Amino acid sequence: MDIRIDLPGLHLKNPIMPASGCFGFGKEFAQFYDLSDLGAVIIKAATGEKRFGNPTPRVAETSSGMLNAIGLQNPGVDSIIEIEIPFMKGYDVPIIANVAGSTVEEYVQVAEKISDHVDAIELNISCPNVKEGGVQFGTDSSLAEEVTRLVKEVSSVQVYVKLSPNVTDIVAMAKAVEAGGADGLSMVNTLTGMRIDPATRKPIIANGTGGLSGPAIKPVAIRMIHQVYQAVDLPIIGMGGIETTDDIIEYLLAGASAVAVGSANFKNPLICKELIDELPDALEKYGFSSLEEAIGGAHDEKTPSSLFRT
Amino acid sequence: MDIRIDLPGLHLKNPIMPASGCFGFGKEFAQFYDLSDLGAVIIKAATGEKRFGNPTPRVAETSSGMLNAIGLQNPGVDSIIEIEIPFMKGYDVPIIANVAGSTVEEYVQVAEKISDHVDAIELNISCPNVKEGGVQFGTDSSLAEEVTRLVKEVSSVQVYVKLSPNVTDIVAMAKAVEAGGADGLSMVNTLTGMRIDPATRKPIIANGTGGLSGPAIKPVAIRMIHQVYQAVDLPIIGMGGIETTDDIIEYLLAGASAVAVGSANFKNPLICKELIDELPDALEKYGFSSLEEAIGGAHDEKTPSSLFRT
Amino acid sequence: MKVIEHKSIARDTYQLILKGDLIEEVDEPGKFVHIQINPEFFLRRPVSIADVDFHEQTLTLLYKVMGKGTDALTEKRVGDQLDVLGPGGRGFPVASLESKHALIIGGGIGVPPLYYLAKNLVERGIKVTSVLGFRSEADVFYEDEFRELGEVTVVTNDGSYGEKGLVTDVLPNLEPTIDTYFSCGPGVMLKAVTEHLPHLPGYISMEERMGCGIGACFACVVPTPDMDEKGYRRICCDGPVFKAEEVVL
Amino acid sequence: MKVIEHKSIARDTYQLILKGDLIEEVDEPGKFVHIQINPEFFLRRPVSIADVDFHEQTLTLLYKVMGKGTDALTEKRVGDQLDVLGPGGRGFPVASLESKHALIIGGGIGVPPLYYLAKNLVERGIKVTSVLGFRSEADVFYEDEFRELGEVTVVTNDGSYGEKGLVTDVLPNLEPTIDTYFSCGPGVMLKAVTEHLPHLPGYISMEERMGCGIGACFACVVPTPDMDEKGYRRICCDGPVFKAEEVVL
Ligand SMILES: Cc1cc2nc3c(=O)[nH]c(=O)nc-3n(C[C@H](O)[C@H](O)[C@H](O)COP(=O)(O)OP(=O)(O)OC[C@H]3O[C@@H](n4cnc5c(N)ncnc54)[C@H](O)[C@@H]3O)c2cc1C
Ligand SMILES: Cc1cc2nc3c(=O)[nH]c(=O)nc-3n(C[C@H](O)[C@H](O)[C@H](O)COP(=O)(O)OP(=O)(O)OC[C@H]3O[C@@H](n4cnc5c(N)ncnc54)[C@H](O)[C@@H]3O)c2cc1C
Ligand SMILES: Cc1cc2nc3c(=O)[nH]c(=O)nc-3n(C[C@H](O)[C@H](O)[C@H](O)COP(=O)(O)O)c2cc1C
Ligand SMILES: Cc1cc2nc3c(=O)[nH]c(=O)nc-3n(C[C@H](O)[C@H](O)[C@H](O)COP(=O)(O)O)c2cc1C
Ligand code: FES
Ligand code: FES
Repeated sequence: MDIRIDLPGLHLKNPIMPASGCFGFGKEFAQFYDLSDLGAVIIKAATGEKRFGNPTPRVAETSSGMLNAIGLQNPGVDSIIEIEIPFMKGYDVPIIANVAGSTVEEYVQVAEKISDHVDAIELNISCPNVKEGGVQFGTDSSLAEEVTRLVKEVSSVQVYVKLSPNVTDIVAMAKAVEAGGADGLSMVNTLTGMRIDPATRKPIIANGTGGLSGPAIKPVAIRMIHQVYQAVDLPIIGMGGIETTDDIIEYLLAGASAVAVGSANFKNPLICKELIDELPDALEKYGFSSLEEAIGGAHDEKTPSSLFRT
Repeated sequence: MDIRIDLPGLHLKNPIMPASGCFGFGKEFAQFYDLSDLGAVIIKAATGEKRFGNPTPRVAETSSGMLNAIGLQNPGVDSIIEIEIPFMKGYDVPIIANVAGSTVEEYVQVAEKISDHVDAIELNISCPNVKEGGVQFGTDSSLAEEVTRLVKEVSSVQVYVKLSPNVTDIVAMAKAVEAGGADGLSMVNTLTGMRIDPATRKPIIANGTGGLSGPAIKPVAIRMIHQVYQAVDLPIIGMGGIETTDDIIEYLLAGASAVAVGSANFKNPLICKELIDELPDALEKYGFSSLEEAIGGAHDEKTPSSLFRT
Repeated sequence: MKVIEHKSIARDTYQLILKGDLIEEVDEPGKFVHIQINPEFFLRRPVSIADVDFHEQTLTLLYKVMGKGTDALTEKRVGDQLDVLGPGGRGFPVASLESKHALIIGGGIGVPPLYYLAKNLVERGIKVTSVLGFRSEADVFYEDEFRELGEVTVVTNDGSYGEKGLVTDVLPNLEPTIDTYFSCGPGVMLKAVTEHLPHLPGYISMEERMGCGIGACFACVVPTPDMDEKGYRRICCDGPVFKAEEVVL
Repeated sequence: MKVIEHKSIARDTYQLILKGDLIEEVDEPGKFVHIQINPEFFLRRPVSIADVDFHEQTLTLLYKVMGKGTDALTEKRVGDQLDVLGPGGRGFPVASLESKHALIIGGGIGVPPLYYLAKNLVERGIKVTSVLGFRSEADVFYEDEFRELGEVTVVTNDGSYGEKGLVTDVLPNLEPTIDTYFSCGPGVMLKAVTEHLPHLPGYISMEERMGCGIGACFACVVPTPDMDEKGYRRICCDGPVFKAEEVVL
């Protein structure tokens, strides 16, 4: 089965890509498989200047998931353009730059610089792990709209806005960034969480809170994509806890046109490659004749499911 | 170790109680152990009239959790007062009534009727599984404040308001119900989620969305309690994914004064009893000399934890 | 409970024999156990009791791989312990039956509870005629076991074995002495069966996704006809066996 | 990899021998493997390679039960398969060392990687003196194995075995011929050790909670002194072994 898919500004060989922050700038995974096999690569967040990020511990395990508070550690946008992106360009794969910042100006500056070197931008207005910027842009719809509009103005490539699930009304956020001119959505970033160690009596993560990822959050992500798909007319890159082709099909049915795999790369560095290889058969097994048939498929029939045994 | 704890209007033998909707009206669990051993019992939601609830399937399994959309099925407040509460009164255990409704009037009516027959009210402004009422009271702070105030006016017992985690700003919600006169908080209800079956292409739960409970949501609940404990001066009953005494201690450290165990009762009907028996030793193991020492303990020291190996 | 025997008996279908005191409480056919397959699964899986051997202290489960949980169950080896809750629910009221000739209609993995039922009926001197429906030849199981208890008609959807069609296709050919029927299978089948046999008293065993499995969570309700005061039944504790007219299919 | 041997060697401490081709890539001591203990755990657990037998195609891990993951690891039986990624990281640069007499300082469960290091050093004709610190007598392991490679001082915090105190308490007594030190243990111990031996070149092996274990997620960073351009090192791929002055403890 043909699993190519076109999204605004992106021609994907397949709908599967690694999620930002879970794949660095590709180098480490290039030891495991050919990055050209991927649908795209979403690289680690870029900020205006180099950032060291948060103190350690930065990760903690949770039930069916993990918390992280890396704090946007990255070498800064100039260094990414000079050193990291050229490495990625050695592969035949679209590059999506994850753009972050503490101020609107920083977002705009980073987007302007990096957009000439990549195929699309993922505007990260949803990072819960930095004290300034990040998540507040993702939880206030007028801020979200504004930063989207300003980044769109300067970007030479299409802009996908990455939404935070830590909101009361995800549809309002999606509509705001649509109004701001977003070309697509990326859903979702991590849910803010905390773990406390009974022995030390303190949060395990030095930052206190961290972002929850993994299968634990999948039902929330699926619900939000299902809601947003009905309300806005933008393509969605779905993510949150993807580990199997069944998970991918669930995201497609909810309304995602492509998916990103995040923390599962830590369990199995080959996961993206394996899922790409398995997806056509998986779609066929469930009777899909094309990838498009799956996208938004849960919205086609309205009757509730019921149990049959045979 | 003495694990008794006093909360407004409640003298608890221990800080452990079953969560609303996961324990019916106690009858089924009375076959497994003596309900008088419990800290309290939070009974199933009561509404003004009998409700059948949602179509089935009403539950779906998720990674480290489950979705439910029971839809507040209950025999109605009068029948609960006549038939269910008298059964519970046969035990020496405080009864907390979970009060739900579609309108402010219904909340007030139910609270007024039931408060004379129970030891406290848990005001459920956070049920995500009914089309009307429920969650919107829990996501709009002025509605939350209003319904709290009106229920407080008619209730003859203390009112704990059960908060929804499906909000951008949990602290604002907590402050709103504090302003409305709440005597305590119950945190948290379920996160709204969805699962889609790749075979049927439709949501597994007939209602579409359901409430996510279980260990998957624990990091979110812990984070919210940690935030709210710092911001408001109300005792908190913590819940979400509790399965072990370590989980309970984590909730206490975050700021809960007591805890409720929900869906874990389905895995192991003896869980509450077992946790009550194990808690004193567990607290001692971690060097606590009293239950009080654990409550809010994560807020006492501000230095980040770090790893030591011995 | 301890795994005593575990083998495949048909396509994706397994027979699992478990030992433990829980069996003492199996007082009628049609009850189920609630299985914690392993810690990876948040919910237990309900499986009907297909047979009981009080002498050996064992019970038999027959299950089909339908998803991840039942798939993981196949990995249990003889000697392993399995976390089993039960027996749950109300079964077939064999003790109070007024029947001389019972018709048993099973569909696919709905067949298991009917086997222990049939054994009980025969023990009580009730004649048993069975109709067992399966998708295809490879899915057929327990035909011989049922044949020891009475006459059996096997029906397969594709005609690869026995009669071709649905269980309801052979109902018109059955003996007129039949005075009660018992059925378990897919919802659509139960509906068709009750509609075909409106003149006979019937008992059906239902299934639904469960939370607690003991009556506390209201996950497993089925609506009742309008005149019923309560308006619902819980499959896990009021059922899984109901009188055909007691619930709305 | 396949479990070949698994036994307790001290309080809560186990020796696990695994077989598989992964060992071909263990080119220096100090590397680690990243273990998926079972599907219940979302993250892998890093464990140092304590020994390698290229002939038998096995590697030895020594681990202590510190939480749920290591506790679950104890349940693996001989013959079981274990999902192991690695070998990861950069180890001790034995090939390029200019040393005649090495001091090894291990604390608790930091001892394991130092054993394979010590074997390598001795093979290269370097004299090895070891100081091994443990909490108490019951925690001591691999003393004899180290003694075969050179002089060993065991220190216990409570004095129940060997010298009483901390590893740093015995450092002043050591021979002056020592020209390099190698240390692994708790962060506080590493800090104390480097402060005690500022005049000697030293290598330390560090640990931190990991996400990916391969350098992609930046969970495991440690800051570097101010003059360093990059500002950080990743323990999983730039380390776990660093020159003592390369990182800020
Ligand atoms: C009273 C009762 C008796 C049963 N007896 C038998 C039996 O004897 N043999 C047999 O093979 N099967 C029986 N079933 C069906 C069996 O419970 C399901 O096939 C099984 O739960 C599927 O689990 P899974 O993990 O493989 O599937 P998944 O689809 O992965 O399961 C996901 C969730 O849905 C639930 N679920 C899925 N299908 C069903 C279903 N048909 N009924 C109830 N819950 C379901 C699961 O329990 C689980 O919680 C019975 C069900 C009930 C309610
Ligand atoms: C490079 C390296 C080499 C190591 N070598 C050994 C060894 O040879 N023998 C040994 O016994 N231990 C070793 N450790 C420590 C070992 O990884 C932890 O003790 C183990 O991960 C604890 O897991 P747990 O599930 O039992 O504890 P939990 O506290 O339940 O683990 C929760 C999470 O925290 C992580 N974590 C907890 N403690 C540590 C720690 N000290 N270091 C890193 N992650 C941690 C776990 O990996 C897991 O993700 C090493 C650690 C590192 C980084
Ligand atoms: C260690 C780690 C680092 C991350 N860093 C970023 C980041 O820099 N920018 C971003 O937009 N999302 C970041 N994320 C979020 C992921 O891209 C993804 O949205 C989230 O983890 C959910 O997907 P998953 O459950 O598959 O991991 C990070 C996630 C993890 C686990
Ligand atoms: C089946 C089910 C029914 C529930 N019904 C109610 C309810 O009626 N009222 C309410 O306030 N919360 C209800 N809850 C939410 C629980 O009380 C609890 O807040 C939530 O499940 C989180 O706890 P847990 O993870 O321990 O289950 C229900 C939860 C479940 C799983
Ligand atoms: S499964 Fe809980 S009431 Fe039936
Ligand atoms: S653990 Fe991911 S970079 Fe080291």
